[in-house]
Amino acid sequence: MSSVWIDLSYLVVIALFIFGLKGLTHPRSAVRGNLLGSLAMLLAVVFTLMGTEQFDWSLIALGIGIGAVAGVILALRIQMTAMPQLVALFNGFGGLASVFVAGAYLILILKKSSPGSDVLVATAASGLIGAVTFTGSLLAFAKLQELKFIKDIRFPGQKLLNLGLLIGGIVLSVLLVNSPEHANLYYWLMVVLSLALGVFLVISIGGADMPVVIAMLNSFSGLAAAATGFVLSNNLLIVAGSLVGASGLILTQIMCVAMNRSLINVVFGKLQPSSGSGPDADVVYANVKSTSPDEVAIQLEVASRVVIIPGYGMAVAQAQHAVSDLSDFLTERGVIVEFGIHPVAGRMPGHMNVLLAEADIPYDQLKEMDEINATMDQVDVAIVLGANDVVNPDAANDPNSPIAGMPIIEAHRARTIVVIKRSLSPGFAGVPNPLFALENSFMLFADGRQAVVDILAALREG
Amino acid sequence: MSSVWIDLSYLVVIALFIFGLKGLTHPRSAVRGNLLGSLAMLLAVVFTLMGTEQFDWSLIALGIGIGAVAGVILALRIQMTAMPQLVALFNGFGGLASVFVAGAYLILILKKSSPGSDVLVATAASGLIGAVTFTGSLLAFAKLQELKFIKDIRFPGQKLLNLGLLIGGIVLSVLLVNSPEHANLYYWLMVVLSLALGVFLVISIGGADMPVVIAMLNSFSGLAAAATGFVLSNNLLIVAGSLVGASGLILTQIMCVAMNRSLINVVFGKLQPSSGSGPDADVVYANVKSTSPDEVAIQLEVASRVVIIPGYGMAVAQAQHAVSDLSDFLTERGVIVEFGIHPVAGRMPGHMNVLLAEADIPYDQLKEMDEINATMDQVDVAIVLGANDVVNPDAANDPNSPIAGMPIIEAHRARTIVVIKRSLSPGFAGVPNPLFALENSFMLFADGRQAVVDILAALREG
Amino acid sequence: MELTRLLLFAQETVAQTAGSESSGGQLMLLLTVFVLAIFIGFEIITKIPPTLHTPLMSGSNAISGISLIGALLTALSGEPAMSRILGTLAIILATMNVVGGFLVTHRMLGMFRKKKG
Amino acid sequence: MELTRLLLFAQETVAQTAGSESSGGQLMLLLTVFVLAIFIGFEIITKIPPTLHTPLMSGSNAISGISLIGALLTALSGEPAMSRILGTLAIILATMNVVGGFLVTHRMLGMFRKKKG
Ligand SMILES: NC(=O)c1ccc[n+]([C@@H]2O[C@H](COP(=O)([O-])OP(=O)(O)OC[C@H]3O[C@@H](n4cnc5c(N)ncnc54)[C@H](OP(=O)(O)O)[C@@H]3O)[C@@H](O)[C@H]2O)c1
Ligand SMILES: NC(=O)c1ccc[n+]([C@@H]2O[C@H](COP(=O)([O-])OP(=O)(O)OC[C@H]3O[C@@H](n4cnc5c(N)ncnc54)[C@H](OP(=O)(O)O)[C@@H]3O)[C@@H](O)[C@H]2O)c1
Repeated sequence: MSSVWIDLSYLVVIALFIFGLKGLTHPRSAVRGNLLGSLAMLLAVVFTLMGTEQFDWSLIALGIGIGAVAGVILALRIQMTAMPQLVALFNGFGGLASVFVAGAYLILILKKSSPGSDVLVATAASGLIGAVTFTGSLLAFAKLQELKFIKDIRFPGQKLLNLGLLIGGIVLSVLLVNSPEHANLYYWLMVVLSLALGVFLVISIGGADMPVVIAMLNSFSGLAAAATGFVLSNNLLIVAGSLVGASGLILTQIMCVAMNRSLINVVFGKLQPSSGSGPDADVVYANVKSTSPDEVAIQLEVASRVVIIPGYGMAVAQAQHAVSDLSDFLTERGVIVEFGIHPVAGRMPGHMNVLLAEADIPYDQLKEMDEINATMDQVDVAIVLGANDVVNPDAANDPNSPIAGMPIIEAHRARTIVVIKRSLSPGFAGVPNPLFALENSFMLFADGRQAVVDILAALREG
Repeated sequence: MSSVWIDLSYLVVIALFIFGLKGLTHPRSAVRGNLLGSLAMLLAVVFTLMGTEQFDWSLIALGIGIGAVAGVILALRIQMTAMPQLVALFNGFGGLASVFVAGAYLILILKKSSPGSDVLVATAASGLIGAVTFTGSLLAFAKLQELKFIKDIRFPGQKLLNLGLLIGGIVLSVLLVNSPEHANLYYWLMVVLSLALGVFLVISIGGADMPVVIAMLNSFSGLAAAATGFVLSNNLLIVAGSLVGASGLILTQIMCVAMNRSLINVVFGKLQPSSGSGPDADVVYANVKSTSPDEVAIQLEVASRVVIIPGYGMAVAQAQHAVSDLSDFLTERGVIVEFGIHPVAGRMPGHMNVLLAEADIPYDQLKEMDEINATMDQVDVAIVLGANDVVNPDAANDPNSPIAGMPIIEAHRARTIVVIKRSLSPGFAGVPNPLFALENSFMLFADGRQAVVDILAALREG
Repeated sequence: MELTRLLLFAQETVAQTAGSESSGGQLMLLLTVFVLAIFIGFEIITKIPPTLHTPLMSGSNAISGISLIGALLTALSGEPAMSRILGTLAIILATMNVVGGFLVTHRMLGMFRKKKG
Repeated sequence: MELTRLLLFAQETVAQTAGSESSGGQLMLLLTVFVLAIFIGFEIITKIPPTLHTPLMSGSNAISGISLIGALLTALSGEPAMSRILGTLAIILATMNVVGGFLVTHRMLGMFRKKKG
């Protein structure tokens, strides 16, 4: 196929990528958007291969074969709940691929001619960003997977070290551009520094902030691909890469806003520790009442309107199927059961939606925050299932709270509140929750799944 | 200044143009958007001039001087109501500029070397589109200005002639690309054909459809500029040109939808003539009652809520200042006076808003269609001032009407309707209006301005 | 349809100018720039209130006067006299389009400002 | 800030590679393409519901596996052995990113489909 047609087909591929990304931003078109994106990628590969006259099928086929099989296995075997870490892993692979492509191309052109400094700068950028993306993503994966040997590590001078590594990387980049005769050496040295930078950048960030970090690293991997595009003077790589780079950046920003934090704060700061200036837990929790599954069952028996507010604890306890049974049981008895979904409940955006959808909870029972808050006054029983920060009234009442300003699901406005969690220990933000000590609040201390199963059993008996 | 910096400053200019265009789409940012756009243009000129070492100031200064002075004079002296035609005129100039630039560059490169066929294709496209834009826009100007010697001309075989001219232009373009030795000749021949095409394309379109035509020609002039960009391999021209090309196309589409017509219908079709299949005017108007300014004044004296629905007739009669006085008078008397603005009332989008703003009518008295319709039942007197189609209930009731489906301002739901126009002759769509014959409708046959002045005088006396 | 015609055109030529271009080739990049800018144009003008149609039209019309830059470039490039004359004429026309266009848009938008009652 | 750094970088080199480029120069065009694509990216991801954050992240992550094309191009260009090996490794990694990414996004989106009660 003449390279002219490849050029033009690349234009089509670019348009498909844009339409695909556009599709992913609306619930109704998301599936089609994703398919368009994958079609675009397939076409890009086919056209690229058609563009080269003679090539060694074996290596290409081997590479694509191994990669595809591994990708399919990983994607199909992963648990729904483990998807964020898988995305992180894939993202890391993409970053490393950019490192290798830039490195390989560097060897190639150094053999042939002395490359222009623009190409060298792009190569360095590709390697640097790609390497940071790789180790950063791997660490994000490890943290989300809760691998034992990984801890949140903070040490004095960490920011300084990071700055040093970054400067080192940039200095090596400059050397690389200025003395192409040693370019290979400088390149791989720079990659090593950048790998370290990726590690130290992410190691101090708490597991719960990982979704934001992944969005950021995703943006990086896009920029790395764009840089590779500059290396190869390839318009397709530049466009697709910068699309991802820009949208990742915006997404990071949007997620930070939803959590009411700044990006700087996520990457460098730590959330207020629980011992901080906030209210004292002992004082707040002076009047907490606890309850039992049987008592909750009795309350539910006389209720006509129930709202279930799931949080991270439901994910930990894998209570979604049990809660689905409970909801079905109550619905059959004529009780109106709704779920109040907070946008940042859990540890990834849409976490609750995914879990509840997995348990086949009808879509129209899931209500967004504003919708559920509008009817909260008519609710007889609000069951807070492993949620904490997202129902903390202090977010609205206490301007000094670390979560001040975050909109919450106003469970406290329900007639009775039942809170299911294992202890009085705090949630992600590390602050005590006055909701638990309200007059009409009752704590059911138990694992989320077990508690729900027990309540259902009591209901069936009663 | 080194050309590298010019390159980079071009990128800034491109970004400014994008932000400028974006600004123009929201009421609050529109003024800033327009300023950003003009800043971008200024920078583009400055950077371009800085990029050339030695050049003949005199000609450049002369050109820019003449152009700027003429532009300023035209822009400042024009009446608010004549703005659409001025825009058409400017648009035509832009098109002709593209023709000249491509022609000049053609002479230039033919002297120096034999140009690639891509450049020649771009040159031809630039000339063709530019020339159509030029004469098309001039004709649109003439029609809107209602110049005496211009008529809507339709003759049999007109479409065939247009097709022939287009094919002729394309054939000449192909010749131009294939035999560069005669390129100049072919180019100017093609320009002549295209000039004729522009004339015959627009000459059959009614003056009232001109806003759509102007939007379309505006899109063309953008595409012509983009084509010039391909001729000169200039990224700035391509980006700015295609921005305008694409947005103009969308705007054309949006305007067609607002008027409930298709683009094909605007360019080639004609609206149903009044003698068509629609209801017969004599039948519809059998029971029309006419009224006098004094009677209207009496009705207004007892009204507590008045809506004024202006249309094209208000623009023709220049009645905006008179109506402003009337509105002030009534408001002082404690009457609630509102204006119901239909999106396509008049002959250009926003026509009524511009006129009423010119007459200093407070912004919050102007209500959009949906808003005014919501309160129409409580209205005591609806004054239809030179509007016709936009208050025609047949749009909703008669599916065969040429304006079927167009949303209207539902004046017929008011308690009393006063229609001010000179006769029973139809409006733009050429259909009779059953509103005029309603039980509670009264016609005040007079020039719009005079009628309002008389009503006000009667009110002052009474 | 103007657009597709232009694209078809371009495609033809690309096919004619032998297979010497790579995906980083200049024409290819110009086309990419063209396509991307079209996308941005479409993306930006999605929902725009009717009141702003006329100012948008006149503002974007002023932007299309960007051919002024083309006019400058040809007028600047000296020699043959004919091409300089054409260039200068183009400068006059394009400047009118630009200056007049932005100014008239500004005036128009001034009318839309909120006024006190 | 990553972005501005990159841009500054680019700017530097442009300055280094002497004044031989015109505004139609290749690097310039590549930069234009970059800037326009960034605009499109920003323009597209304006208002997106939180529920779609995770699928969007994973879908766009799959798109960033476009470096697969770069990997193919280097692996295809033959010789030195070292660069072919790196290229092939890059192919494996990028393919995993692409195939796995799109597939996992598809599965995820499947969960969001409306279900009967
Ligand atoms: N969604 C996102 O994208 C995202 C991303 C990053 C951070 N965040 C943050 O995460 C927080 C989410 O709020 P949230 O209310 O969902 O969670 P949370 O505030 O972190 O609280 C979770 C609660 O679940 C309980 N829990 C843990 N395991 C449990 C089990 N097996 N059974 C029952 N309960 C269990 C814990 O209490 P016990 O230990 O006493 O049981 C804990 O208090 C917000 O602060 C948000 O900003 C969200
Ligand atoms: N706004 C736009 O962008 C745009 C663009 C193109 C087309 N259009 C079309 O234009 C029409 C606009 O509707 P419209 O209701 O505003 O106008 P219209 O339907 O055209 O009716 C205007 C009426 O004003 C009367 N009139 C004319 N001169 C007058 C004067 N000096 N004093 C008093 N009355 C006078 C005419 O009746 P007499 O002759 O009896 O006085 C005529 O019936 C729609 O069909 C729309 O689709 C709008």
